[in-house]
Amino acid sequence: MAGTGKAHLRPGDDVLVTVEDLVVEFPVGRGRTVKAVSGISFDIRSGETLGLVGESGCGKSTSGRAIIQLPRPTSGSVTFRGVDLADLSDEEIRQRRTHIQMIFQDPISSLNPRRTVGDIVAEPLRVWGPSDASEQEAIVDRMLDSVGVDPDTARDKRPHEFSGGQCQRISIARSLVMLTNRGNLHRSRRRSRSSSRSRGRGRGRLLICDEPVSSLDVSVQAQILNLLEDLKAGYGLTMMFIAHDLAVVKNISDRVAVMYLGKLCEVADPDTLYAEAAHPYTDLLLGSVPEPDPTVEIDEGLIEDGELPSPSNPPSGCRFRTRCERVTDLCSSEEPQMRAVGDDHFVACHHPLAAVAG
Amino acid sequence: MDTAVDPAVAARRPWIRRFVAKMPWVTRFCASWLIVIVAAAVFADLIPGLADPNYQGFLFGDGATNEGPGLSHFLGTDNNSRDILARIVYGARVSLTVALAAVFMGVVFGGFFGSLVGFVRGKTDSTVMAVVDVILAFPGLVLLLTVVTLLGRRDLVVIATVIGFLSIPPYTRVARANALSISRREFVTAARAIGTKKRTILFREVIPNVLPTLLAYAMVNAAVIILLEGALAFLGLSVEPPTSSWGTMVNASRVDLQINVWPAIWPSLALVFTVYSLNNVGDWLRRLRSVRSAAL
Amino acid sequence: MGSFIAIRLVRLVATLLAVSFLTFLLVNLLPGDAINALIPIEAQQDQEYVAQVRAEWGLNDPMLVRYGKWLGDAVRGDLGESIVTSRAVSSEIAHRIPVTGELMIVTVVFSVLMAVPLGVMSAYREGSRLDQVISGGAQFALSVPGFVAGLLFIYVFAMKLGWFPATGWTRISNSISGNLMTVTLPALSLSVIEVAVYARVVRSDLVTTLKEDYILSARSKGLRDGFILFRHALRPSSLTLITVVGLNIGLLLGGTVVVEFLFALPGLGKRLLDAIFQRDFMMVQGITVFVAMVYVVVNTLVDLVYLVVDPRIRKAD
Amino acid sequence: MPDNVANSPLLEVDDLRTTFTIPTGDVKAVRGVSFTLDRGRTLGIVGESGSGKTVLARSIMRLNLGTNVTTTGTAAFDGNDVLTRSPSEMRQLWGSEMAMVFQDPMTSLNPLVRVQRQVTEHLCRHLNLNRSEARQAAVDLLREVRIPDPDTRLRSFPHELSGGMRQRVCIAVALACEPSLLFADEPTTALDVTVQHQILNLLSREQADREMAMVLVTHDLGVVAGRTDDTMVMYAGTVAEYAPTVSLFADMRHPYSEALMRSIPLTSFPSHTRLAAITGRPPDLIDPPTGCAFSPRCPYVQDHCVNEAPPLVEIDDPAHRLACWTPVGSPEALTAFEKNLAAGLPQAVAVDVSTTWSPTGGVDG
Repeated sequence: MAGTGKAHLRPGDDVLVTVEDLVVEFPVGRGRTVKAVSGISFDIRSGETLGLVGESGCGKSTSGRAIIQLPRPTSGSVTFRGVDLADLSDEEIRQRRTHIQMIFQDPISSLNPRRTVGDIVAEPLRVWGPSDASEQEAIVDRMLDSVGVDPDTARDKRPHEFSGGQCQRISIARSLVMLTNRGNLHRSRRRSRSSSRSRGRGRGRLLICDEPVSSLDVSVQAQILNLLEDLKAGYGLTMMFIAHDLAVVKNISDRVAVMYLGKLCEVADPDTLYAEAAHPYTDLLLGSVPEPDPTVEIDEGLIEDGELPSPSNPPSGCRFRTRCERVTDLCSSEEPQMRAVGDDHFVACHHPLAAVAG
Repeated sequence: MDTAVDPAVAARRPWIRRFVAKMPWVTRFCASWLIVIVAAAVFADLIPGLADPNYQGFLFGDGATNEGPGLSHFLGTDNNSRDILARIVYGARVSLTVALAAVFMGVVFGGFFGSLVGFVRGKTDSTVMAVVDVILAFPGLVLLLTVVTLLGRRDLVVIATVIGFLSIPPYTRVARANALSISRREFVTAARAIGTKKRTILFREVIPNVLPTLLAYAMVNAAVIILLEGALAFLGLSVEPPTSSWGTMVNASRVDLQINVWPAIWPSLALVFTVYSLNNVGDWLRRLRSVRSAAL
Repeated sequence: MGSFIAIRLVRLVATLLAVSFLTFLLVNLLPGDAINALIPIEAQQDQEYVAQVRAEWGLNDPMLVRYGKWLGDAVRGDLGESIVTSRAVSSEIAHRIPVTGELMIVTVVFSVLMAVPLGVMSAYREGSRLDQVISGGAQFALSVPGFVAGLLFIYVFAMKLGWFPATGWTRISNSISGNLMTVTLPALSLSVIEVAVYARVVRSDLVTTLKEDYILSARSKGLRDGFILFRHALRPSSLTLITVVGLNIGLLLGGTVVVEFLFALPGLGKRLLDAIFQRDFMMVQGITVFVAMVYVVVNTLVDLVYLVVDPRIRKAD
Repeated sequence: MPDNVANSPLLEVDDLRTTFTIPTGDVKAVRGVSFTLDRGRTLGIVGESGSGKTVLARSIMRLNLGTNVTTTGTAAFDGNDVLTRSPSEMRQLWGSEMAMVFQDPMTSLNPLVRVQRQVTEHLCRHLNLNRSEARQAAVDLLREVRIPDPDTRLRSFPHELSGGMRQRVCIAVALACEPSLLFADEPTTALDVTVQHQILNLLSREQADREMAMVLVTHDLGVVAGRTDDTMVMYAGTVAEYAPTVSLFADMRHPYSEALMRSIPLTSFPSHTRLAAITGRPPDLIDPPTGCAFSPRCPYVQDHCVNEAPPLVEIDDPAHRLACWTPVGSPEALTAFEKNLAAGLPQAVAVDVSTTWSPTGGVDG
């Protein structure tokens, strides 16, 4: 694994985002850097939900943030609606933010504690219009209502008066105000006319969800997951769903990518991936999920420590080789490339658990 | 500590009343004292029956020096037969002006620079903080002594400006530390993701969250500044006589300490109690904030 | 770890340079011509004499040149000579360090010894009557400046009770008991605020530490409270205390000026004051730079102490 | 007495109540919990945040700090009530008889103290070992919890270890004096899923090897399944359902247990399976409802539920206990649900997965 390669990228006009060879480095002091993401590629079709799953420190959140260019990636391209965001100036990026939004893991931290809910949700309108106050209020009310928050009681309250689940709804409402704003539609139409090349490419709006339910209780988690599914259908959104919980990712995604230590391991549709994992790491992850069913046999053998190597000094070749049972010499000398093992099922492994197609 | 009563504040009375209801009685007392002392300093000229602070009665055969507390002079007179109460009231002007100047310059300039560099980070940050560190490397009073002396002039404006200028660095530090952690919060990232301009983020998202901490710090800092001005005055290096200042009064009282302790006691009490009130109310505000943030 | 120390040292030198330059700038640029200190105003009518003195003191050279000269001398320990007494500034400083140094050391040691137990008791019994008394007392003590405390002590212990001398200093080399008599009241006056500051730091830090999971974990192991308090909790809190003591040295240096003035002690602060009144700019400059240097060095030492006590910082290197 | 000690339960908790007094009122965190735990058995306590599961564990351990906590009821450990013991008597129990593993291994080890001292300090106290004996014991312990190269690790500071390693150290600390009862309070919540699996396996194995009783506190139904003998589901400070784990998962009778189960996505479900979310929020514990605490969110709610709190009683299987007037699957529950659905009660509507959503007027508030 640790795979580079782009075999899993799809051609076609309906691809909204294509990320190629994405690298994100962070400074760790004294001029040294650590690669949080080291060369991954993936794409998302319009109307699709891509699930990005992996353990902490694998670079999944960083990948999500690289798409909205916060911060800008070190290298690689992020092509959104046919335009490479890396080529754009800060101001051009800012203009494009109307089409890409993000919701965060900590719902309370993602709302300014000193502003009212109405004010927070109306913020995108202040930046992008319409500037008419009553029009703004109507939009805010409609959005709060559609995420299941009563606008009349919520509008004048501050975030700390709400529970985590409620705050997450409010922050979703803020993103929706942005993505569904008619003023934006207008503006973007005008711009796409000027750059005719982007016209034929995928349309749609992207909502990046960075661990949106992992700080919530399970009952609230289900509410938010259902809400996201509803909103996606209702507004025709495209989503990227980043999480560490495999069951949650499977539930919401149309396609799942598994990440390990800054690299992609496996890409497939969720039902295939969970039924016939081809990468040993995917298999390990799936075997570790505690199933709420006492009749399921637990693999009691896994006791020894097997933890992430340091991302500042990753293993050569396949990055998973230090924890892999199927490791051979090839794994340390050569980095595996993405290749197909089935219909829309790709794996970056020298010794996959499933036969390689073609 | 907004003590002005304008209609907007009056409309929110119930809120203030609830606020006051939460205060322990000591804090209520301290807050009242602060209001009284501020009012007395502001309206000193209008207080009926308050003597002229510089009128030396004994020169005109009108009163003696070192009188004890009595009816004609409520708190007695000093060794120049000046009315102590009047001198304390006018002395409060010096202490409070200096404290206000320090808080104002600290919050406005220190708060702004600190928030700015904490938000943008990078080179601006290291440069500004290097300067701040150098200024902070001077022991406060020593630097103050040097600057005040070298300036030659020692009126209230000079003293207040110098002390105000020297309080910018500590506020910058406090503001920066706060802005750093606030800038890492996700609502700032969210604002950027919405496409809000950086300047707007600084003023709408960062600074409003830095301010409460800065104001709580300002209470405590005001107390320190009043002590500093007191020390400066005690050394004879604050505002030039005959303008009264609490520290100057304490210093002057030393000569006749054997004969009359009152001229030493009253300004000391005024100083100690004002500083204590600031500390007490400041601590209370901080406690209130920490409870509130813990509840988040 | 080695590079951590190296970085600290480079920063130390850089700060010292900046501080000395700033002082030089301050003393030389601010209104108030040094010539006023050299020649009485009345005598300044004689332009020729003024020009001669200016040349003699190098006052006509560009500022940077004068700074370079002064710095070159300063590095070799020569801070110039007093305009008023014509004695070497460095020897004047050296002569007065024992007084101020002793005063500060006694104050810091006494304050820490008082503050730690008070803070610990207060934090251990958070919210109790004892805590309220200690915290309230500390809040009050924080409001009593050195000169007020000093005057009170002089009035009570010197004038009324006659236990201690009101003013003056006996050097430790002359008489140990005499020295103790003269250091007690000034050090006590300085300690009032210091004890309060340190006790509050220890308390608030310890209150937070005692709520940490690792304290709970230590309790669940069945360790005694005293053991947990001193072996587990106090150590992180002591780091904060050391930092605050370091930062407070600046305040304390200011405090010694006041106390030396009040008790008429022949210390560095008193000398600075005198120099200020005499407009002895070489002396002011020398003492200010020296004091700033002490402050910067002490705080660099504090950083190094951190390095010894906190393993996380060692790792960060 | 001595001869039936071996047969008497190790831990017998009866009507335990814990209240925190805060400025705005009394938070009734635990409101009358009773259960027994036999030697060498494992009990899983499952609940969401605010259910009182952690407070319950800490109350039994007498580890709730502060002057604003009151605990009533009894918690008999080995036949003696721990709640009435003096602090010094508790110190004899802590570590040697009952031990605890905490949620966050990052914060539950002292960052300034080397691993060796943290593992050995209570060994010296409880078992009167000298330095070298304690060190040897520590090496053995670390080896037992599968920490490679224990000699080096003893000299490390906690921050030099990974999260999983630190939790292993915490487990070693807890196991050091061979306690007969171990509380594991969300021991894997802060860890990654693969590490969680290792740590749970380690705990299970140690528990079995040492014939030690274990209370596993968690929010995750998946963690208790297959790893505990009994499971107790807590809601708003009370016990909702308490049964042998196998029979609980086979037949969830409390509407809350059922709802909790139905709201979790499973890897065995096909993608995009609609989850049955629980509407609303847990009650305010300063002023909890007089009736069943779950009644405001329960799809089977009847008037009776709101007025009177159901007692925890045995149903069919004597080991399966339940606090509910309308157990799932009972005829009363079915009629109540039909009635609630017809009345448009949100919690009933939400369970009915066929509901559609429209952009205006959201669902499940």
